[in-house]
Amino acid sequence: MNGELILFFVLAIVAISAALGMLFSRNAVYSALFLILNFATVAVFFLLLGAPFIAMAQVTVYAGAIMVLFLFVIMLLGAEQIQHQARRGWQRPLAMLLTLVLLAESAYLIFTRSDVLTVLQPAAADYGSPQSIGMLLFSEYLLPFEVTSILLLAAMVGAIVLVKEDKKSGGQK
Amino acid sequence: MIPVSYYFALSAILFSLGALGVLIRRNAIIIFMSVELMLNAANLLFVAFARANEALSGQVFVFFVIAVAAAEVAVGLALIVVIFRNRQSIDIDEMSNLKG
Amino acid sequence: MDAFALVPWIVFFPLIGLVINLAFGRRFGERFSAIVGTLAVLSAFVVAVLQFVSLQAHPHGAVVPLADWINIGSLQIPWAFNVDTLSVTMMLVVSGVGTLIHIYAAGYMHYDVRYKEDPGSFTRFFIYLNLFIAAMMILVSGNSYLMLFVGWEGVGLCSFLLIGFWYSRNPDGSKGLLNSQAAKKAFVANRVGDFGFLLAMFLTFWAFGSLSFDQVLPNAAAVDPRIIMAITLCMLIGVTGKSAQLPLYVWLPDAMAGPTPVSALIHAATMVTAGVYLVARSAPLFGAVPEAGNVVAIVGAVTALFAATIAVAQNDIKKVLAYSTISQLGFMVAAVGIGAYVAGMFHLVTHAFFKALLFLGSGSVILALERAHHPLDGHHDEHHDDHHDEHHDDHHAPFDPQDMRNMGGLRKQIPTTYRVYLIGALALAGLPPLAGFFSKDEILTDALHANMLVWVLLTAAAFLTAFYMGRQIWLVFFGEARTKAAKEAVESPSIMLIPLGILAGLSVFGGLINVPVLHPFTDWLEHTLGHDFAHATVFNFGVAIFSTVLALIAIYISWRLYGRKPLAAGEADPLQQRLGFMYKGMQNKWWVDELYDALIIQPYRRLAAFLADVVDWRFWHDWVHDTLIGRGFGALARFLAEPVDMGVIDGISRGLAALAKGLGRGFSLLQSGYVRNYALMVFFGVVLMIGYLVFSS
Amino acid sequence: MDFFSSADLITALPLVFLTGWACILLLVAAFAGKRPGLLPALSLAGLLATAYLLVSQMGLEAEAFGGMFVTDGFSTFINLVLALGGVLSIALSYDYLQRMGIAKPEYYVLMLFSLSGMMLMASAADLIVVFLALELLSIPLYVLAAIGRPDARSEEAGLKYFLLGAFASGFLVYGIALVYGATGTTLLSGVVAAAAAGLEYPIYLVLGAGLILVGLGFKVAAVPFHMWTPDVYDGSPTSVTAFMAVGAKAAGFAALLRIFVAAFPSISEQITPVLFAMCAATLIIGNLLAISQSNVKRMLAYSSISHAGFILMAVVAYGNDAVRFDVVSSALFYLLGFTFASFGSWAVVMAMEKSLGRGLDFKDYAGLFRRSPGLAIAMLVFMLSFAGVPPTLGFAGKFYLFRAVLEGGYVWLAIVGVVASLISAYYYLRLVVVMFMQDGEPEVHHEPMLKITAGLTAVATVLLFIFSEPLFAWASQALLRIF
Amino acid sequence: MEFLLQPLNVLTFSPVVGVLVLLFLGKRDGLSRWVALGTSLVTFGISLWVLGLFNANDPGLQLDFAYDWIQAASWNIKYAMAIDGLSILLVLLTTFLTPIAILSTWHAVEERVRDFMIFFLLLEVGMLGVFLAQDLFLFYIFWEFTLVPMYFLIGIWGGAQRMYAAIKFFLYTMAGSILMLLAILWLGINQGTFHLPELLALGNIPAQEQFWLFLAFAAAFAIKVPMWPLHSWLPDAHVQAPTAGSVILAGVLLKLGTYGFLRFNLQLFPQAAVELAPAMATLAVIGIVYGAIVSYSQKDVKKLVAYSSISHLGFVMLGLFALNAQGIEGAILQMVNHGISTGALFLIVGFIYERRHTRELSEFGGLWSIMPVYAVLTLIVSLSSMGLPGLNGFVGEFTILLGAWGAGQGGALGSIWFTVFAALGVILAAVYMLYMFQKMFLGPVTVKANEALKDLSWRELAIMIPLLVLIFWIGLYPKPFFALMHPAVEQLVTLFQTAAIP
Repeated sequence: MNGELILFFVLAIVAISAALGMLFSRNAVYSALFLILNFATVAVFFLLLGAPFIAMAQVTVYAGAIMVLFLFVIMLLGAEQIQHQARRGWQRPLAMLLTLVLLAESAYLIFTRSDVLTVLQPAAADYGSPQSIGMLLFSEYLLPFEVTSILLLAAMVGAIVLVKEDKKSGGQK
Repeated sequence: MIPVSYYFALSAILFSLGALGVLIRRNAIIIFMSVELMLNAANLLFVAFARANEALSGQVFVFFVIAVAAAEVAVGLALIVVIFRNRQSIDIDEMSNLKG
Repeated sequence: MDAFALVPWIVFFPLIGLVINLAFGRRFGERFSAIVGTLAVLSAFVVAVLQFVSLQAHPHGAVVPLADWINIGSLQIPWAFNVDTLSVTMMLVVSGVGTLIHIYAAGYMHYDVRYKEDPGSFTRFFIYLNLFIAAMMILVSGNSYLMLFVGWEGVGLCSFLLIGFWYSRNPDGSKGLLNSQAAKKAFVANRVGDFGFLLAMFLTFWAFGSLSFDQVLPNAAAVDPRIIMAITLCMLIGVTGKSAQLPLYVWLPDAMAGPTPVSALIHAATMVTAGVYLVARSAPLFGAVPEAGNVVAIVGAVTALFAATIAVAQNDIKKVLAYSTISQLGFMVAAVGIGAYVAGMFHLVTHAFFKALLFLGSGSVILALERAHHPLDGHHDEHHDDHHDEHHDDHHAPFDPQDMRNMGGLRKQIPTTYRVYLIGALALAGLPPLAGFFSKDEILTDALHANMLVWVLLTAAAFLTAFYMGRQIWLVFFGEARTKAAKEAVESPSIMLIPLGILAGLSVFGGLINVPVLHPFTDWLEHTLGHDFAHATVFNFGVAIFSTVLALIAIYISWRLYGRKPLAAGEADPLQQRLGFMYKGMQNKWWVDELYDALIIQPYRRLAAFLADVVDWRFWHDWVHDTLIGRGFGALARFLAEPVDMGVIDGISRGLAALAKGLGRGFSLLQSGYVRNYALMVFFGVVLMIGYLVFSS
Repeated sequence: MDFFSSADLITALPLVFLTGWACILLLVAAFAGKRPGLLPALSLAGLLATAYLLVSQMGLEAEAFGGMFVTDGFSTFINLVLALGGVLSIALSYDYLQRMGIAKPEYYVLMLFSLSGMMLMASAADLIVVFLALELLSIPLYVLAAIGRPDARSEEAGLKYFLLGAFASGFLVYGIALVYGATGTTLLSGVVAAAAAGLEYPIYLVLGAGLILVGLGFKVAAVPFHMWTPDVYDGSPTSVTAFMAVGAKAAGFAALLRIFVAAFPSISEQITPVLFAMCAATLIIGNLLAISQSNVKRMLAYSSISHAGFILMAVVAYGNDAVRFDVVSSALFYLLGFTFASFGSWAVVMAMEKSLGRGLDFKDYAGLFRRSPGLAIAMLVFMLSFAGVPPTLGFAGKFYLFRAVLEGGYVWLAIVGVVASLISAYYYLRLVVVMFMQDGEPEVHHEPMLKITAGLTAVATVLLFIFSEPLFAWASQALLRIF
Repeated sequence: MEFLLQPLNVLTFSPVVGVLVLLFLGKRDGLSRWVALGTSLVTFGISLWVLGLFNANDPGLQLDFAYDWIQAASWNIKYAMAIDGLSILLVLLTTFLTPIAILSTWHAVEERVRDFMIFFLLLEVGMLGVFLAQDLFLFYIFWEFTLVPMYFLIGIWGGAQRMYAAIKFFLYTMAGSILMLLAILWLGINQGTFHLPELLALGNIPAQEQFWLFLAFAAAFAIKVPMWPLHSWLPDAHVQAPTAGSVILAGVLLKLGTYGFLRFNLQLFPQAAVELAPAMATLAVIGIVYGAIVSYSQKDVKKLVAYSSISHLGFVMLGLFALNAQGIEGAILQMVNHGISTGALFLIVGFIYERRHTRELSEFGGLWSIMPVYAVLTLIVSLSSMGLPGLNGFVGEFTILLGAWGAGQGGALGSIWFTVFAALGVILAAVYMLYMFQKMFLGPVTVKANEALKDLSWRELAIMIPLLVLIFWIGLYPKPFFALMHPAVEQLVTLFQTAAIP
């Protein structure tokens, strides 16, 4: 067992724990923080996999900007907690059961079919560098890139349309 | 070195946990965060496969997923805010007037 | 030059009469209707006579085609008439007796419609009668089984119409459904017979390739006897229906609900003999399988005796005659069954004379009582208004002018009727030298040669015949009047008496047409039937004397019982204590009607009700379609009327309906409005699918 | 390598134009949004121009942007249907929004953005583009569904749609990742090539295809991914419902057909049973649930689920090379018929809607035939078309669909379809019963655009059936590019 | 132009002209009635013209035409129509009954007269189309199209439970039709054409496929006929439908089913027809007996007549599946007979319903004395319905039974017992018909409300007289009717012997 593998397991345990933490925290703020931890851990994985640019984006955009926005909204609404009401009691156990089934299916798949899947070899030097990604974005992936820009524009318009106070219904808070 | 199947297993676990979050939480924001976790698991898989295939396209895809996630967050949070304004609650179980 | 081409007119004349009466009868009144109706039949009679005359020159007759009818491939059935000695015999009887009865009816119905307070019905009566004559003529003159069947059903229809002539009444004159019930019974019973006839026709067609007499009958030898056996037995079913034989005879007594001329014409002289005609006509078929003939003969003989026993204990003057008719039809059927076709036909003819006479005579008696019971206002005669007076109805409802217990001593009041009636009775009893003697004797003689059992049965029946006719004569015409009406009975008008007289004459001399030794009738029919089926019977003195003596003994016994000490008003029938249970059985017609009611009619009704209400409606319509299919989806309910009681299947239906409802509710329960539930459903689908994909590939 | 040229732009010209036009309208909305009729008019103009460009592209078959974008008969057909849908949506929206008091200039802009996404779906030949297009069509729809705010129903619809949509796209992304893992590419042509060359781990491709099916199945509202549909259709303003009922479905099926027919025929053996089960479940459950509805909008929502099931019937046979073209054409033809009837019926619903969410019950339609025979007869035509009764386009669509199914050899599926259309006839007829045979005093808004739309779509539904030869010809030539 | 002037096109679509006139007429009730009546009479006239053009000696299709309709996507669908001996009588029956039915609505339909007439004329178009179409696709369209107007006729102008009945009618019929649609598609795909003559010319459908296709077609037709046990929609539809609707429903719409069997099941799948003839005959015979028994127990006159239809159409089915000339010709004639007799019976029920607004048997009794003309007409029609010789019903029933017997002795049916039990139906018919007649017309008048009833008006007589003329005509001289169909049936039967019995 080499160092990299140990690192992988440690990080994996952290990531999974963080995910579980997010899942089961009563307080939404803690959930968000756990999720940030998870994202950060995944960013390390990205680094391990030779994707520094993506790791950067993960930390700045995801863990940074997006999660801050989440925290902001949680604070803004004061909606950290929801009164506990035991409604629809079968939903939770059923969901867990199904999740377990899904995991069992994945395990079956992994252990019976894919345990010999490619062992990753050290990558080329400029693999995953910002330059190479950038080149790709503006050449091969021009169309998705442009679509993304429109998508963001549309989302922006949508967000504004939703939140903008109507003059007619100005009486509302 | 680490086999890709390890990454696959990890991403599968994270994805499942994300899905579980959607299923068991009532707080709309946390549900939303769980969805982000699912997307993140997919991203992990992409990057791992990209590495296995020695191709960059997987990483590019992750980039787009992150951008889309950002867009979704913008709209999603706006929706949640608007609804909170109206109802003073983001318990999605309370939003079950449309049914049948 | 022969008149065969005229034969279609025996059908057309009555039809023309019918149409004229239908169009103008009501407007021009009774006299017009009666004249038109009678002339129509008379014209037919004239045509029949012309045929008779033509046949003297061309004794083998002719087939007169009129038009095509049903032509499909090998099935070729034209409207065609068959003129031969057999059919012309029937034509003469039908139109001859028919004419007389029309004349009689003109008088009889004049009164009857007034007693029933519906003068407008007079025309209707003649329309029906003409229709009947037309149908009967088709029956006897058709050249194929199918055309015969047209007439066969046609006369059945007329029988229905005429039995139900007083459709709003009971036989005793009160308001009710019984007459129409009787009419319906007649039609249905006949239909049962027709069912057999139809099957016989199908068999015939597919065996012979045709239904025409001239193509079927000569080829009887070429066809498998088993098929002919089947044909003849199926025909027998038809015969038992139409000619009122066991077991389908039950309609005929009830048919007396019709006006008396109808009973005379249809239910004594003509229609009911159609079965005999059919067998005679099919002689080559019956002749080819003697076993079938035996069955026919036994049926006829048993019927003869059976009906005679019932006739003994009847109190209704027409019922006695009705059972007598069944009995006499049994004689004829037995005769044709044993192969004595001529004897059967001979008896048919003479029976037509004397039984028509007896019925018409009984009509005269009934009318006499009726007129005495509530004399009609002369003023009312011409301008009767339709005003119904219920009290009036109720007032004379209990008086039954047909009940012999209400009569007695009538020979003084209505002497002419008495005389002709006596002639008819004696002819029926078979006393020489009246018509009945010869014909019955010929049957008995033939039976003695052919089948001992038949002979015994028929002889016993003959004995009873003489007895009950004697009983009737004593009860009706002798002794003292048992009611006021009987005391004041009025003789019928001459328009009724003249036909009676003519018939009386025929009853006396009718036997001469086949008088022994000369047997002209046998020779006459031989042209058609051929020598095999129409050979002269040697007169057997032993049989003749034996039967005559028996008849005399029977009359004597009847005198001992009824003549010597006449029945007093309200007194029980002297046979009652002597025969005990037997008498009760006879009086109640051996409970056959009740038996049929219990075995067939009620079960059928219950079956129909069960199928209709439970199986078809509640189960199939309501439960399967509405509950199971409809409500299972949870929505049809609102379009349903009140939920219907589920009856026997209530329990099951509730269980299944609940299950189906639960299913529908289950689905919409999933659609709960909760996002997490929806997501769970999505997730569930994913897990299921991945499971499948992982484990299947 | 040259990844971009003017040729690319020309190939994608209608889409580029429409997107550009949407951006321009955004500016117009910002600066001249006060004039209420302006934006809808401009949107209409833009859509008509797009349609013109699409028509001029008929017969063109070309790739652009490195094979990520394809213009072929298939995409042109779908895009024209979408453009038609857009035109009808906008025609229906204007008066309705005014009446409901929720008119906003951005509404039209969002609609055009969403339409761009839909059109991109039809042309996308790369899974990344499919994903982005899906999001581009969805995100404006989330907003549009909630545009009736502060109406609680509209907000609820928006949030439900959003959360579940995001959830489903998670599966889609994961599926794409698996496909990528199996084949090393997201280009459809690359997938085909990789599959042809032999895959090391085909199970990843199968699973990926399955998860993609989940994501797209959600969009087209296939059971068991359908549950958002009735609630969202019900809660959204009806003009939005009309738009998404046709647009999202058409776009979803466009992607489904293109991806599966073009890229996944090699794994049809594994996928077909899944599709079969999905299709049968959709047919049965969609119809069963529609029966118990008392609200017309919900009934139509469930009915749109069942129509998804019908179209899926064709998709089931996608793996059979011999019938591949009939699969695509019959689905396209059915979509076209569905578009007319769907918009027509929504127009009638809008004419009957009193205020947001009110006046939608069956009982509100009682006596419509007496009150407004034209609308009632139009609705009758749509219901008959939905139920597949001649002489309507819906019948021709079913006819074609069943043919594809039978050609594919799925007799049992056809029988399920038969039973389903029978059940569907029941609830469509119920509405007819209410309109024609019950008495009532319905409230009808006689807005010209609604009536014209209803009338024109009704006439088209019948006439296009009688003279359906050119439509059949067009659909059967709307070939999908096969790599 | 040539297309428009095709006689059969003119015939089929002439009612549409009336529909257009009515559309522009506005809500003038009186005028609407006259326009509809005029249109239907003109259509009848056109059908007579077609009869004039028809050559009775030609066993094949006549006045036929086929235009390409949908050729795209290798559909090969044609717009094809033709008339032949199998269909001409039914076409005439349709055009004959429609004006009669319209005339019967004169006072019965007071509400929304114009709409009623529009639906009625559209119904006629549909029915004519079904009889004339020679392309399976076109046939199916007309077939389904007839549902819609009838659905409204029942649903809008029907009785208290009209909506339930209308929906049931529609769903039931559609249930069968869709299976037929699948079979049609199968044929179209595998044979490459929907054009009936071409399909017949190809005629190489394997026996196994024939079997299933036969069943799929039969599902549609058996429901329409209706054959036992698929009859449950019929009493509802009949009882709830307005009189004119019942007349057309019984008179023509049910014949669509039997005609379908004749035209498609027998012609296209002769082997399966031979194979399945005993099974079909079994159902037919059960229907005959069952319908007759159930009729007897009805308390509602209209329901009684409705159930009697099940029995009568059982005869038709039995005749068809005798698969010989007598049976089939009898069956075709019986279709016409049933149209006339049962149509007349429904009219009769309608007359009394208009007067008394009830159809309960117990509400009547003794009507003969009050309405003698009505009574006599009813009697004649009842007798025709129960198959009295000399009237039309007998000719049909007799030839059917005769044919079935022949088929039982050495033909397709294999047993004479079918005929024996079917002939039992003849007895039972008398039972229920006479029961009805007795309950309505005989006996004393028991209900006060009946005493003031008026006898038939001239208009009502005018409706009945043409029917009566036909009742007698067919009963006494059916030759012209047989002559029209004989060559075609003969050809059909030889087709069986050569194609089906190897």
